[in-house]
Amino acid sequence: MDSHAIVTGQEQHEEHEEHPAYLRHHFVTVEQQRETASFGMWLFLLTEIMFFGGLFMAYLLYRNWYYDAFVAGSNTLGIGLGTTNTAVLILSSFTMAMGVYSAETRNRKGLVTFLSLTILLGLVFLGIKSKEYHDKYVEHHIPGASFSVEDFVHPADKRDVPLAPDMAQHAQLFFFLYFAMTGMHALHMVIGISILFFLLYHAWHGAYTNGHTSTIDNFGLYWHFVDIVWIFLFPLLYLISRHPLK
Amino acid sequence: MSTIVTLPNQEEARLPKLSYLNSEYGLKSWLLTGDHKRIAMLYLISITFFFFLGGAFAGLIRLELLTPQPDLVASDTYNKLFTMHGVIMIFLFLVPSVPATVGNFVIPIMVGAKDLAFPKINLLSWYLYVAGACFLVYALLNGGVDTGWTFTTPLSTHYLNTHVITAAMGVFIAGFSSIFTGLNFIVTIHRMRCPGMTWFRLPLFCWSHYAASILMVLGTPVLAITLVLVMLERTVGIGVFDPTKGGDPLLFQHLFWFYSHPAVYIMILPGMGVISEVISTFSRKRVFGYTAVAFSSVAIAVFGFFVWAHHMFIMGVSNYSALVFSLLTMLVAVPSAIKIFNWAATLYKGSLTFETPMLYAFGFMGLFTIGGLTGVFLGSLGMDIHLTETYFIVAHFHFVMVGGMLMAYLAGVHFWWPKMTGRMYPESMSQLAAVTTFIGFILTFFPQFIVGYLGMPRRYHAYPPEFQVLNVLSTAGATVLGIGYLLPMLYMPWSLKYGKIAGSNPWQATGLEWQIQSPPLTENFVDIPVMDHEAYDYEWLAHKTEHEVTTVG
Amino acid sequence: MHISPVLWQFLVHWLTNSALFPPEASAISPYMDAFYFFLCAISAVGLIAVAILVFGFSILYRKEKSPVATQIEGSTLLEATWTIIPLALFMICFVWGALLYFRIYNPPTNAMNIYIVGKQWMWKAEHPGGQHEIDSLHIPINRPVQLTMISQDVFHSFSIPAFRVKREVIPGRYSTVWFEATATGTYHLFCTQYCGTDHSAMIGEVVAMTPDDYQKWAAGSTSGASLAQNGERLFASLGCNSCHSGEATARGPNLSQVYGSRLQLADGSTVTANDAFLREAILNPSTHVMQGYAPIMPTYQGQVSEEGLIDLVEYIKNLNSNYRIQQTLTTSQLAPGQAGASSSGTPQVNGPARAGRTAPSVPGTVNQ
Amino acid sequence: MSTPTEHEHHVVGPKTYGAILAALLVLTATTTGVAYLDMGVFNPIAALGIACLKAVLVILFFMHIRYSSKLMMLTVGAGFFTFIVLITMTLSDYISRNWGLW
Repeated sequence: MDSHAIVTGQEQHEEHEEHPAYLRHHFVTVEQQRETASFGMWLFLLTEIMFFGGLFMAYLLYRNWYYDAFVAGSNTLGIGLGTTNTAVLILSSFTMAMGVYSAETRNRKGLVTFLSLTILLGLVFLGIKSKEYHDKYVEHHIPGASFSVEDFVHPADKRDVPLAPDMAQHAQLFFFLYFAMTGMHALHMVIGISILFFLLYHAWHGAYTNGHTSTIDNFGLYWHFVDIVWIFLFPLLYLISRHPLK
Repeated sequence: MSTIVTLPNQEEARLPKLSYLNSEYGLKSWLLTGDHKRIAMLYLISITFFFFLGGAFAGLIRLELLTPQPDLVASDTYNKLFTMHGVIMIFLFLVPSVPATVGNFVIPIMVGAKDLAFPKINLLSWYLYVAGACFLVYALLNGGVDTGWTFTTPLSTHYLNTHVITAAMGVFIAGFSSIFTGLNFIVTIHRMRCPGMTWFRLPLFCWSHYAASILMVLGTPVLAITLVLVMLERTVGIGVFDPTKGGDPLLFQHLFWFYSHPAVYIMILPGMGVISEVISTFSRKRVFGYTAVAFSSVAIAVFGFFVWAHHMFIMGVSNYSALVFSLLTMLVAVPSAIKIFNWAATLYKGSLTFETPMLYAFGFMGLFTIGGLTGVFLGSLGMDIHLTETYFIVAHFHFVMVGGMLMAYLAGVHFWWPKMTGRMYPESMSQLAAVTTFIGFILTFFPQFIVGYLGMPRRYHAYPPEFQVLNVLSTAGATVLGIGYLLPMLYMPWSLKYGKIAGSNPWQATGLEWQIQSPPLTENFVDIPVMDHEAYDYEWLAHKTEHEVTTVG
Repeated sequence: MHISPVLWQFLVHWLTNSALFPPEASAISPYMDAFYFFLCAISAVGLIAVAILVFGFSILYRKEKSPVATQIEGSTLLEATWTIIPLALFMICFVWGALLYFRIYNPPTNAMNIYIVGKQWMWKAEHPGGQHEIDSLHIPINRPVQLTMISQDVFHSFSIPAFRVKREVIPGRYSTVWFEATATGTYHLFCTQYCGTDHSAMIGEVVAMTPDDYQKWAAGSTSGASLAQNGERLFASLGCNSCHSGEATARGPNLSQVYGSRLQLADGSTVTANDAFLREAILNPSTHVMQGYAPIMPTYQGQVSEEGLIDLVEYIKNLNSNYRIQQTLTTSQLAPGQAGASSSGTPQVNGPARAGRTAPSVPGTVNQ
Repeated sequence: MSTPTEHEHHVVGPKTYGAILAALLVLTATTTGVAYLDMGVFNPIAALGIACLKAVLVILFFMHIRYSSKLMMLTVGAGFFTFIVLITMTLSDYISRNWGLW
């Protein structure tokens, strides 16, 4: 008695004359392997949605509770840098998508170019982000012992409504969530860029342009997801409580 | 329609020459394996270790509660004991118990695949489990943690100086282990089914694991981010959950229970899957109302996301919200009732035998019924006021988790033991263990319902003397229960060498896993099978067995 | 059958000293117990049904008697039956439970109010008359008693099993529960929410007394000043009276008879001024600014203990006229530097300060 | 375009990607611009609406959901559904807390 006990298929594997080296032993077809990998990636992205979901929840709650503090905090963020960063990230998503396209059309040079561009844009994003973080540090807006409510109690901009000191303290919550959300996002960027370097190395040596594009596809999904997170962070943190232009 | 089943002749069975156990040797071949069966074994060993570690804490807790005075250990030690008991039992035993061992082992075979969709991620999941466990053990060895497994803020964030961050980190990492297991199962069940294996030909075990996996994938990340916030709050002290700084401690409760209530279903659903398999096999009968049982699993998973605030009825949630959550809680109880009745109906006109897995399954049905019905007590708003946070709730979730899940886990391990090892466990010894466990369990936890209605609060180190009788009963029961759990630890390893050779299908069960050799080959199937019959088709099996006999003879 | 006499003694001792059912000592208890018995009954029915099915079938269809299994697909009718019957039962439980819940958490208007402060690891009870208790609570029977509770640190939970009531005591927010004791006696008081090291020592006793005895006890254990009197003193020493003087030109709203009234807030919403609102308005004034007033009040977060806040709330609750506030102000003007109303605390009667920056106020109100 | 099936792997071309990029950049400019207008309650609605639109574009085209099986669409839907459940059910507690007792 062994594994032959079960009725076997009519020689399933005969139909697939081609068995590329990258087909793992437990898959029947390349198509199955590709679909499986991308489905797995999507499920992982679902967990990411819920991971950020907790932070969004906290943000929404405290924004409603301490609206004035959140408005004041939001107005200290540099909208120029924020918008630039959004554009940079969208552009990097585009180059990533083009990278996927190059891989699918078996264009090694294109793939290498677009991966490099994606890395570059990712680094630009992180650079701008660190500039923003540095600004917050200079302004004493980093929550904790060094946090100063001065800018909120006695705002320099005359459009800002001065906050009562108790409300101004709650700006710390805004900045905490700002750092937690953008920090978590930046962490995903850093991980993404590290993987990109790895992919670039292999792409240089001709991987992914031999018809096996799953890895690039799935990394693309991850990269776009990180982009989507930012697409929501940007309006929530920077935009929705802007002062109107006078 | 009737089926005669003749059990195969045990004397003729031989161990196969080549199997996943002897395909490769050496520690490295185990620690770097991609084989779902070997990873299941790794899990089995690790969770058994943590089960007995958690059990030892439980033993100390019960011993302390033998007398009303706080005389065995200091208050802080007692708090650490129940915290570590809870954390270890939930995150290191119950959550991975059935899915990561039995599920890991049989799900790919059940769907007719050679492995899980992502073997490396499966291995990674075990390493994450071990890493998380290391953090928890580190916290334990360095003085433990005393937050309670619920990490309630602001207690955990501002008022304790134990290893909260280390423990939270451990749970965080173990959480990702569970996410990856769930992810793997969902993808495998969707993508790796063999030709002919339609959704409604899947064994119910797969359905319940599918439902549990959805909860793992969508619920666990919320716990992860919540623990990150707790760790951040402890280190930088901003006050997201601190009322004196404008935060709301109830937000923590919301986020925490958003995972931790579905986690209850993560723990129990795979157990329900085991029971479906066991009841069907030992009745030699298709599960009554297959579709109802299958969809009730999915219903539990879906409704499971809508009921979390029933842990917070007295905590100051809005009354309106409490009303809605109570109503939804009542709804989630219904699918469980459907399952119980369907299993009972499966027995009708069956041909029943009472091997150990079946005894455990009966134990499950009885204890889970009590556990489920007492859940209705707690889901009813008014009753919850009096009962919550007392020993009633302790008894309730132990009936579900230990009486339900642990019984199911033991049923599953016994049921698939011949498949995993190729050898039978000793039958009479294990039946004794099953009965001992059942008696010990009732004796341990039933008095806790009574003492709970009397008002004895949970997590109490010392208690008023009039509760002593019931507590003594409970401790006595725990001793019996402990013996019941230790017995398998003796005879299971024994059976590895001295057990009878099982043969490929000792129970005459219908699942694909029983149609291949025991223990299976590394790649499970030589050729991908084609499923040409319904799940639990005993006539197909009888026909096949007959056919085999004639061809061999 | 021979039981050792020592063991026998123990058994007798235990059994006589233990109960299997908690005493029913409040008006709600019989309702709770009735519901409990109903739930027990349906559980018993459910369990017996399952047991009969399992054991019955095990006997009828064991292999020896039934060597041949009959394959049955299922039955929609049966599925519907065991979906609908449990659902109906659970819905009854839901409605019954909800009614009970609202009964327990909705205090009657004539309830006497006692304040409870929970802290690691003790219960403090403050009666309006100024009686302070630790780990005990004296109450009269046959009279609704409402507890307004708050925690100073972590979550606690105030539980009196004999009264079948329990409510979480939350840091930073008042929670309430009420009961009406029906039998005199001493009952357990537990903290049921795990709160740290001495959680199991955070217990006490509830002494239910006849109204006469309660009067005697209250008279005998008063600390001399009622909560409202303490509150008045605190009110003056924090300088609250300088703005909340009740005069038409005052910078703060008139607090006399404010309790229970509907207030129009600066952000356009209306709220009822209850205990929770008053407490919040002292700690987070900027989110509770009344229409027509500037957000100039400093926060008192971290400066007034929960007991102090209770005193203030109790004081404002009972404030029927501003006469005494103005009296106090006049006195403090005569003797500057006294109490808290020093420096800028003196009222600027001329020129309403309706706009502008936060006026520097009492020393010590600078934020952390 | 033919209906997507499981066995067909659709390759999205640079033209589509370029168009989507342009759309995304335009929407980014729009959302920033709109933020400076005072539209009261519609400010957050517009900002989040545009964000959702951008996210949908990225998901549909960059992430190929437009060309994927129903299962994938369902998966993405399930993720956002659970997210919405978390937000709405939690906020329902906070919103109804001020409604007072019955």
